[in-house]
Amino acid sequence: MNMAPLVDGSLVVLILAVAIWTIAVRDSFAAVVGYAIYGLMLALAWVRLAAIDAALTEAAIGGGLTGVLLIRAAVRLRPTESVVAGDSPAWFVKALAAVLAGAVSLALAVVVLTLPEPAPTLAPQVAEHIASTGLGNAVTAVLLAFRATDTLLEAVVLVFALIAVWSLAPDRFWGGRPGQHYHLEANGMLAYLARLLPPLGIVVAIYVFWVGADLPGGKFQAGTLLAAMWLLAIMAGLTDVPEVRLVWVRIALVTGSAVFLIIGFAGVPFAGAFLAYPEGYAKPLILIIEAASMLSIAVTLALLVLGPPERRGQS
Amino acid sequence: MSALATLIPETTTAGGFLLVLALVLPLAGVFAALILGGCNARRVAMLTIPLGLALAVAIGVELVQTGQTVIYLLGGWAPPLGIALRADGLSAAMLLTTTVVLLGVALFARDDFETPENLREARAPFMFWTLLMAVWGALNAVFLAGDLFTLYVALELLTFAGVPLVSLEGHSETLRAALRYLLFALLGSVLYMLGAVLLYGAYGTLDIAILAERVRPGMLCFAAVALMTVGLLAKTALFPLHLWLPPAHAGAPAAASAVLSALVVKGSWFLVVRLWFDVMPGVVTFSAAQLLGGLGSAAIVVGSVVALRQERLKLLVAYSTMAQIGYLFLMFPLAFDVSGNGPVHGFALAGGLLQVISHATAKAGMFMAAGLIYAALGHDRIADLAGVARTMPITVLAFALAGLALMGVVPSGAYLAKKLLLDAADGSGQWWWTIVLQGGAVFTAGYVVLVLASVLRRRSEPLLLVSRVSRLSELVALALSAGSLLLALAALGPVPGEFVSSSFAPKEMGVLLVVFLGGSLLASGLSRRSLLGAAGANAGVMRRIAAGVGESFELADGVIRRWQFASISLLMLAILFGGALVWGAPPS
Amino acid sequence: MSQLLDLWSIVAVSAGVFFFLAGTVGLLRFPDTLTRLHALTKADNLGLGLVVLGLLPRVSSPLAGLKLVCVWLLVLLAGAIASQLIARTAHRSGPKA
Amino acid sequence: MSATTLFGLCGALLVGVGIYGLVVNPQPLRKILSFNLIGSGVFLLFGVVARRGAALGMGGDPVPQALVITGIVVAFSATALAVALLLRLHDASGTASLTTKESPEPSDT
Repeated sequence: MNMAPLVDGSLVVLILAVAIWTIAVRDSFAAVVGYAIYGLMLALAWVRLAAIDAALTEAAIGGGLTGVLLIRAAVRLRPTESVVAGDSPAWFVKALAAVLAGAVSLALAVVVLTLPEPAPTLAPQVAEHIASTGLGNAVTAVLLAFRATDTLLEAVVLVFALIAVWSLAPDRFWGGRPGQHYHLEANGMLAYLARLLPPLGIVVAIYVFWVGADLPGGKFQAGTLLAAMWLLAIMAGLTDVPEVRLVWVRIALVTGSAVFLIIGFAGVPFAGAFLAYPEGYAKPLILIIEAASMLSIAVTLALLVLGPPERRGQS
Repeated sequence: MSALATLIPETTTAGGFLLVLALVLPLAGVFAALILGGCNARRVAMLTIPLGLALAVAIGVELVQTGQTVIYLLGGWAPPLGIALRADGLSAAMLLTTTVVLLGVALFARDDFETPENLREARAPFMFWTLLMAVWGALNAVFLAGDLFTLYVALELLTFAGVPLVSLEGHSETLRAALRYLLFALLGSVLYMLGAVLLYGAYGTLDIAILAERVRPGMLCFAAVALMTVGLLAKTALFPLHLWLPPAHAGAPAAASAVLSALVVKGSWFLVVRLWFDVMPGVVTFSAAQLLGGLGSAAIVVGSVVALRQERLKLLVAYSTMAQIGYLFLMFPLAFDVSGNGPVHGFALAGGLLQVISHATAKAGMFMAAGLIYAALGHDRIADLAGVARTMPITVLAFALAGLALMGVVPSGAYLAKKLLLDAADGSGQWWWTIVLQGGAVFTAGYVVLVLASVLRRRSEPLLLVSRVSRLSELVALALSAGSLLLALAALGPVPGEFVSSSFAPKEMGVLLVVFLGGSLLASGLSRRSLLGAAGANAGVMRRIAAGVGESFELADGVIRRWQFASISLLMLAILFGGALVWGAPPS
Repeated sequence: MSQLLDLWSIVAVSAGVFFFLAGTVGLLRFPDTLTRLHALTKADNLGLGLVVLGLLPRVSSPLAGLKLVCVWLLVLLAGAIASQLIARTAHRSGPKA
Repeated sequence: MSATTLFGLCGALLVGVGIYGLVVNPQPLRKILSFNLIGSGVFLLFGVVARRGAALGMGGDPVPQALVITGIVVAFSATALAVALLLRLHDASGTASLTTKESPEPSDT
């Protein structure tokens, strides 16, 4: 008995239902909670599409970090909600928007149904060249060898986004600590969890990072886990967010990109091109880049969730 | 498919490494500024931008000497598996323009964004210099990347660097403008990304050069082009998708406005050019190009009229940017032949490029001048600018020269651009664009005259200045404006000399006179107060009608800039573009 | 032997699924936060535990089995603490909803 | 219909749902959420493209799979910036509305 179509069908229905619900529901808090659930179900869809790396990323970032970010915002914005809800558009605007959005969906659906057969793919080329990287995970090979530039630029995106977030700080708090202050409840459950979980989380993160060379996993997923552990410790009040003026924070942010750039430039004399790896050294170099990136990603993601400096340093 | 891939034997060319340096230098600058912190951010910017200028020049020289596209295969991997950096004439020109304008902005803002001595690091100066390099790095990536996904990442970099420049001062109004900008830009980039995904699904590559060989007209390509085009238009703020532009550009500090207006909107414009002329020349159609040109014309009319209605100088300049963006899209229809199927370029592409360069320099100069006036007076109410010309002659001269350059007076770059486009309109039999090209200058003259009439007015009591402006800043504004005004002389090399006549030829003088007269009429008719200062003293019927027209344009603009209207327009445009592509496609 | 293990898997996973179902019904039908939590945590912990137990004979290596058990333990921990936090918040904000 | 096509249609619909929410919902936070829905729909389409390109024992074309990971991270960065901007606007002006009653003008002071 093949249950797969049933599973896929119900998954698609569920995903669409939750998506529509997050749009339709009145209460923003409910909507963002719905979005976190949506992210987790989408991760299942990624598993069904045989993209385990993407599934892990979607679950960690789409469901996890984005969820935390939106939920925190929804709580803070709650008092304004009813005021802004008054700006709701007239029914004919809604109808027009629905028709147009439907037209876009319809066009996309037609395109999906008429995609060429057999599908073009770069899988054979990846298979042909993956040996030279020494990696077993094709996705990691694409991310760190064939299209390393994208990955480098994406690390830059994270840094730029954080700079942009920091730029929003009120002048008087510049250089201070991001986010609100969380008080430690010595015997609270959250503090208990924040003491128990991070050691486990760090072990799991290192595992996810390490297997990423050959199996699904890698620096993003591991970095996200580390960020989550740090955020947990901060929100439980076990530790405080560092001040953004500190040099080590800034160094931590750019270490990943800097190591990437240095190894990239070293490739010019030793391997004949920027971002190329010398024969036989590809895998260790890639692991070094990934390790540095993982730490930078973890710090950047956590600070992105926490927002601009909102407190003086000495508090 | 794999057989096709081998058709393009691409290798890194001799000067290719320069492209890597041009890509990495600004990013390294951002990192260095972040770590060194404080007043060092300015030092880093002051050091890297001249270096970048040297790099841009070197790339240009390399290009001219070898006569072929400079290419670098990153990691040694050739597309479609790898990513190539490529610089053709278009990229090289944009790289050079960007660094020149950035250098000007950096010199202009040297004193404005100085870390106070009692602080180790202050937010606004530190952020300004870091973001300046961030914008630069993002733009360089846009100009050089040869891959649709890398370009998506570059576009996002540009957005993330541009948005905080808008809200640098932290007023709630600019924060709101920045949020509208960000949300609309995100919608734009996700639609762009959607188009790229579809193209990969059909052709198995995101590389521009390989796609250009593989794409065939069909449902999928039409959908992709329509989605990507409107996505990019949203980021460029072409009418009617300009909801965020006026408040964002007017609310930012002058130096930031200059960057946003002169450079940031050009990034997505550049990608539309790439998409239409390099990737999809066989897919885009005459009718779709007419639609694009039509939007451009509407932008010119609405932007200019609403600019005339403004009471504040910076808002006036921001609306003038909206109009000038319209100009940049006139080259699209003119690159087509009425009878032909695909774009034929001619001089239209050169004209458009020249327009973008002259606009970048002139608009930077204009925003700087407006900013200086604001800084000196503590306000920028156009009605109260009397006496400014006497107190700040250099600044006013910079504004005037920038205005002349935008109007297309001989020998400005815009003049030569207009000539080239008029020639293209003539050659392709599209007389209707001639009207837009000529009429646009009258509109531009309108708001330039409006401002000049105000600043040149005499003042009975002495003008009180709240702060002294730096002479260096004034000179930089003047230099950029003057550069734009003299651009045609520099551009004469690649263009036949017959396009430029002497500035004192009777024909040119006649056109200039007509433009000025028309502009003055528009200004006196449409602006809120009469040109001569006595508001409403002799309000004739004509003036009341004109005021009514102006008011209705303003109202219309207010409606168009509402979120729902703009986003619905965006969707409608996507469908219209799709339709224009299907309808105009050659029968297969 | 293998048939016996298959049978065990079917019985245990089915039982686990039953608890999930019951928990979901409880979540939707029970009147207030505390009773809902009661339904949910019972279902989560017991249901997942049974599913894991059912899957254990089918793992390819002891390491994979260990990972499965770890997943269950982690969910137990997270579930217990999360419901504790929710319950406390509900308790503090009064007995409504 | 194959499962892959089914997920493709799901992606197409998600884009539509997200676009609708982005247009009509007046709350900026919900617009940010809608943007994420559109983004995930686009990524899902990319995943479908990847799955269709399965070959040589690989479950999918690894190039789009890798790009999706990059895309998810970029979308998160955008969300974080938008949320920070929204909260700052809320702190500075007391409202979270994208529209103002008065015309947008730079303040004098």
